[in-house]
Amino acid sequence: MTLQTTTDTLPAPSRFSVRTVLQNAGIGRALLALIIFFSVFTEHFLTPNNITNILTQITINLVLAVGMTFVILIGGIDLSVGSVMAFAAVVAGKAITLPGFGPAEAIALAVIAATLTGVLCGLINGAISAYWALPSFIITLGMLNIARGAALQVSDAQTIYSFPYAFEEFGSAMIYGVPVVFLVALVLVFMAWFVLNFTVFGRLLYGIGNNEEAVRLAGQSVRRYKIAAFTICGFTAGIAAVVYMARLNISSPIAGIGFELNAIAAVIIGGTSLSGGRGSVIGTLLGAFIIGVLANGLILIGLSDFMRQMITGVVIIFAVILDHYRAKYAAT
Amino acid sequence: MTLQTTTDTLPAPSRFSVRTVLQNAGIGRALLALIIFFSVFTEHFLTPNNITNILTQITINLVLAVGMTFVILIGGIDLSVGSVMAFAAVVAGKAITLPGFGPAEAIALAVIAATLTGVLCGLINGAISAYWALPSFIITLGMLNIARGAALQVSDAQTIYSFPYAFEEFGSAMIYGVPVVFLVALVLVFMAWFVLNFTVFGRLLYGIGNNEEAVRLAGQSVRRYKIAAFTICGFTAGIAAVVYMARLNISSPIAGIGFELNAIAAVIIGGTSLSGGRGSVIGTLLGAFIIGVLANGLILIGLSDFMRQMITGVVIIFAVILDHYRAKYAAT
Amino acid sequence: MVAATQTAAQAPAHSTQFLSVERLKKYFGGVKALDGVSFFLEQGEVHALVGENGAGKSTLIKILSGVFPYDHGAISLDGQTYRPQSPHEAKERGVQVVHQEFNLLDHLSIAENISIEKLPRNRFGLLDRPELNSRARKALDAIGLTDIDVKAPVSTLGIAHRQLVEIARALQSESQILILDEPTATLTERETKRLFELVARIKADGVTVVFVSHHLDEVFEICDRVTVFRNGRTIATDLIAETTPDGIVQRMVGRQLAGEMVSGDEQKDFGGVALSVQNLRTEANPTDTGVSFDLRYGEIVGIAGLVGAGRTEILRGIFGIDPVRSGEVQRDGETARFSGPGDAIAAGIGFVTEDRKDEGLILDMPISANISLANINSVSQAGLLKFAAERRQATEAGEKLKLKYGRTADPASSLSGGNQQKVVLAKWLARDPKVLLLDEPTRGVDVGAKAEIYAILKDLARSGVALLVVSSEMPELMTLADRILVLAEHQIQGTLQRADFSEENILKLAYGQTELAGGNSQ
Amino acid sequence: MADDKPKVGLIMKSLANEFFQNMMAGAEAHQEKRGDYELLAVGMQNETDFESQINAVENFITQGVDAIVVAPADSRAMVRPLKKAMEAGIVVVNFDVALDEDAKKQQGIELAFVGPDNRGGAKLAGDALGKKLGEGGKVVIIEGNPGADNANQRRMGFEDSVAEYKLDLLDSRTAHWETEEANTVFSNMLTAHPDIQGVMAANDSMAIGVVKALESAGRTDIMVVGFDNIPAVGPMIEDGRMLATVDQFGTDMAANAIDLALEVVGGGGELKGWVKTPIELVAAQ
Ligand SMILES: Nc1ncnc2c1ncn2[C@@H]1O[C@H](COP(=O)(O)OP(=O)(O)OP(=O)(O)O)[C@@H](O)[C@H]1O
Ligand SMILES: Nc1ncnc2c1ncn2[C@@H]1O[C@H](COP(=O)(O)OP(=O)(O)OP(=O)(O)O)[C@@H](O)[C@H]1O
Ligand SMILES: [Mg+2]
Ligand SMILES: [Mg+2]
Repeated sequence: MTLQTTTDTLPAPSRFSVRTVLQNAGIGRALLALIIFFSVFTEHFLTPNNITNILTQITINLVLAVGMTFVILIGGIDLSVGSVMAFAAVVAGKAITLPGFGPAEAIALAVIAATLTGVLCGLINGAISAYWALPSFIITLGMLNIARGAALQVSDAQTIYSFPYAFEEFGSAMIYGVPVVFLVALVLVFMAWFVLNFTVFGRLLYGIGNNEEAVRLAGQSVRRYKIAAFTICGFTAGIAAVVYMARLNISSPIAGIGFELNAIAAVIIGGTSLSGGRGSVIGTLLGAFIIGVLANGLILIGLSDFMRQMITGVVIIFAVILDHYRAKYAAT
Repeated sequence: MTLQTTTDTLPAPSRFSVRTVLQNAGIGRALLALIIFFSVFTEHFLTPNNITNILTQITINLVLAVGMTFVILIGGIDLSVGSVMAFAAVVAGKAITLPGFGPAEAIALAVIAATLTGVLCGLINGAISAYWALPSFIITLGMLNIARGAALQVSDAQTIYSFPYAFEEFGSAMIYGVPVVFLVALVLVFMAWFVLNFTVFGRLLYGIGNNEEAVRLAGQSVRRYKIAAFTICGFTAGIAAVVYMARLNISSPIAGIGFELNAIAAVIIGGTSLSGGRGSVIGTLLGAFIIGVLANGLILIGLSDFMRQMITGVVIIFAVILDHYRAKYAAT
Repeated sequence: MVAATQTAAQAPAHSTQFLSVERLKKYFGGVKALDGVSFFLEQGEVHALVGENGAGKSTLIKILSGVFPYDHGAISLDGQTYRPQSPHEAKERGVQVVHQEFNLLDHLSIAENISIEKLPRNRFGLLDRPELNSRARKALDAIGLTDIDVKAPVSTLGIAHRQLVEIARALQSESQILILDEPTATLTERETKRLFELVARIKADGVTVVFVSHHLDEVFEICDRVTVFRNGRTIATDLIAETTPDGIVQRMVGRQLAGEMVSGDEQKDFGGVALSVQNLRTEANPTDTGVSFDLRYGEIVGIAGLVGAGRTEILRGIFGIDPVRSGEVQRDGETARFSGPGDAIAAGIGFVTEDRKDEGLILDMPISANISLANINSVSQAGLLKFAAERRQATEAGEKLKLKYGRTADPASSLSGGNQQKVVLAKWLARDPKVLLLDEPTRGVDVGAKAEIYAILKDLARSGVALLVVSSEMPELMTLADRILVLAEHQIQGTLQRADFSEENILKLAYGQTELAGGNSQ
Repeated sequence: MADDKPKVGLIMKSLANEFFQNMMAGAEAHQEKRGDYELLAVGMQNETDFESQINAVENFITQGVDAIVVAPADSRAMVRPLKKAMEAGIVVVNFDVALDEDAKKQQGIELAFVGPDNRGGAKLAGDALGKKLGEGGKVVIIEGNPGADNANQRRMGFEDSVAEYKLDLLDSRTAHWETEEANTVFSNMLTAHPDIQGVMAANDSMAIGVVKALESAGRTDIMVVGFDNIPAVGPMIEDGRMLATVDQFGTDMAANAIDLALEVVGGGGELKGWVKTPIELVAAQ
């Protein structure tokens, strides 16, 4: 409610106008349709337990997708997030299992190690693609390989385990049935929403995605902002690593394979344009929900694996088609 | 030589001018550097046998990358090629092992089945993304899931084998040490190059990637061309399936996972812009060679797997950085 | 002028009303872009559409050319209903158009751009390159671009050349109606003349031409009839022969326009040298001497020259966009090395670019965000945007420049061309620069608003700002400038003081002559 | 005179997999110890990357190795390239997953298989669960990559147990060998079938994900078996969160196969058939 009022006095138009709300509602409607469908077809779907499960299950993708939103908004892409997450988890796993630290210190160390690793990888992605004006697709594809190789090398391809008990606690803690890790993701969404809509930084990111040259000619350092966007994306990969570790209590060097596609899908299903400049992190939130609900619901209704994969593809396509019609009517 | 002369009289400016040759030479230089490096560091690299190996090994990626070039040139992307290849291979595998056909008919049937499956999937990709003006990233991501699920379903997750002997023959046949399947890929490259540069269709594809709205305002049917580009990409996925089957003598429903990234990488390393409108299939050829030579050479010099993965990432990044400097100097 | 009266006299006597538009309406959400437009075209006439910025001219044209559909009303063409669903359909019916904003394929060659609607095929069905190039060659020669390589990509062209390529393209196909939306906005006299010759020629072939311009003298030179737009409606259609420019202006604005601005001849005292350019050569400048001049505080210096003379490149060089090959720029007497626009802006310089679509505006972002782009720090605190302040800034700028818009939150793309131009100006005015570089500052701006802009620029100069104005409109330079540098072939051919200002003198220098009618080149 | 030593090409699966990584380490240690041969090892990018195994065979032929020891990613795809290697006079030994009998017959080759059988191993784990649950016990299977040979075999092994102990198989799904996916997939299976009593996971990484899902759901009544015996499951078996896993002694597997290959290279007789290696159920003491 308070948000609503703030918005009325502080409109950040292309992101929070009636139109954008409708736009989000559009994909929101696809989500609603899915939820109704699953509720009707399986009694287990709308149970508190299952809702908790869904929230837990979308957390990692949501965290990654928040960072990915920044990168896609400036017209870039980051294929390395899954690998970077694994690398960060492995580094943090090494840190947390170092002998001679109390649980609190060990956890702090791990969190710092994970985020630093993520930030560093993101910084490298951003610096190289911005400095030489190279396609981020290729640079981050390179990083995908580098980070994965590094994760395997550092861990010697072994799963790292036996973390402090407090860390597990955090991973499985709930507040009124809502997983704490999901709340962490929500906080990230909120922060991203705030930054994108209410700060100069966010404004310029949208500007760069729309017309980089115009922003450059207005005297802004486009490079710096691009680097920042990739760094944020690396940061969220680091946070995702922490969530992964807390949830599963291990660090696996082969974690996160293919996560980049899921994160990108959440962003784009959420209405952010791959060519940059348009979209919102609220859309990303809904996109992540669509993917998560779909994965959950299709198992609950007992579809076989292969059918499930096919139906997932079909529903993703239908969701964006539906969204298209919504956007069309909203526009006229 | 003949080409040179033709070029003088029929310059296709942005593609076959001195500048473009230089541009290709740029990435060609990175390739040359790799080749020299490996030749120096391992005696096995420049042996006829190994060259044959490399040619065989890059064939499938090259075939896929040729189709991908069309899609990327119009500013699209096709994430489904790997899955579609698997699906086409499985369908063709079912066809080729049907009882009651002589080898010749069985092979013909398989080739038709594979290309038709590919074309159909590509057509669907193109039709949906063009008709509703939806991001091809999401549509083809949907298709990735659909085709993979379908491949597993049709084959019941079993590898299909025991193809006619003549088919294997074709897969391993050589002409002066050059694998026939590679020649097939080369023919595709040549055809693509020809179509892109010497036909109205090709020029309009460049135009659409460059500025879709302008082409539409010029009274052209943009949709039809977009659908055509995706269909071509599906077609090459079908051809890749045939090559795969001939080479490996099996159809596996889990073939081709991640092939889309390799194909896209070949296209982009080859200098085609992800945002469309600029690039050449000759560049794609070089891009595919870079990826193939790298994979081959790093194994030959005996790098460990993890190191190899890291180095692959590093070299990919370096190749495009090198290319950047070349482009810069070529421009002045 | 003689020619003009003749054409007017030849206005078709037998009315062959073959396109008629009745009570046409088009809404964009709440914005009534067209709110009752009625007029008709006669075969073989040149018909002018005039009106203030945002009056609805381009909207009508986009409807006629099938870019988007209309909401109410009726159009008939050749006695049949006309409701084009796509540009393709419009072209099939013989309607050809040059839009106000460019629609070129940057990475394709000029030749390919010119023939993009119907690329020639040889007998094998393949692209016929020799034919493609020779067609383009002919088309460019016809509009006087003889020195341009048709195989070069469009991205190498300056803005005026792009406009000419657009025109050449539209002239390629047979059409019965040719619509030109502000084709002359970026052209210099020479190109405009040649365009008019072409228009006369195709008119003689029976083609109907619709012509949009904010230059009434042009309208009077080539048109037979004129339809005036105001606020999305057509006010009247007149025979040119029966009206006067003043009459049209009055109809356009719905009131008497305040008398022409007094071109202040008062003696001015300029401050110190704000900007000094010495032997400046950018990458695009092939000469080895470069360009040198001084610009003082309070002074307005104009730069004239033909298309491609190298005017834009000077501004880009000063502003740090293009690398400087040799020579230097001094700011307040100190050598300035700008590594990018950011440095130039920090040194108090502003730059209004000629290419608003690609360089000036972020089309999808709100008007207010575009206006605050260069001075975002003044509408933010600690990195947080102050939306109220930003909106206020936009509203104020809008009032000052007579901007016609819905809400400040609407995207810049919803504005008409002239209004977009005003937003680009507003962006830099909001920044309070000490030195302002302007490249075609009034491109596409209507008569009334132009006068306002001139007043604003003069006020700026009076308050001590140094202005450097590049323009293809000689009257504009003569109204604004204290001094005009005339460029030819990337070099300053001569400098004109106020006393020597005349179109003739400018043209002579621009064509490379040094003998002047009045004074002398220095 | 290092060049005189015989060269052995070892073709592994994805070394990103702990099991094969350990196997690889075992092979390297073995080479160090014996010191009388040169080891060239190649893995693959991922499990489905059959091409790189085939490429590896081709590369090894090029490099002129004396023996190839291979853990095939696909029991059918590898037959023909290996035949090529044999024709080039290279000794080939197959381990981990046996090449497809029909395919071998078709190509007219015969070669030895060294190792335990994935199916048998899985059955060992399944039997442990079956014994505990008894007839009618409600179980689910978490499969490996569909289409991958060892995944198929392990699934079949589990299904053998299901049949033998007349268990009630409620659901069977893939989690692609991955912990996080197993966690998600199993959580959802548990929602759909709250009455699950036992879980058979095709590898330990997935078993860990299952155990975590049970913890989050607060269920202590469900028994889990895995496969591979990776160190991370040690504590879980110890404290009863997991019932059992299967150890194939992967560390030695490649080494054993190399020994056999070297024997043949050194003039020993031809190898045929199935050389079984040990396999063991690991459960709490
Ligand atoms: N896509 C759009 N969305 C919303 N409003 C629009 C859109 N296009 C045009 N308008 C509005 O329609 C009105 C008419 O614009 P139009 O471009 O037709 O003016 P114009 O007469 O061509 O002006 P100019 O002389 O400046 O080119 C303007 O108020 C403009 O803001
Ligand atoms: N962005 C650009 N890239 C490459 N060449 C350019 C570019 N802009 C202009 N040129 C070329 O540089 C030369 C000088 O152009 P410039 O734009 O400075 O001339 P101008 O006098 O401003 O003319 P215009 O009316 O075209 O703006 C011309 O030959 C033009 O084709
Ligand atoms: Mg207009
Ligand atoms: Mg200019």
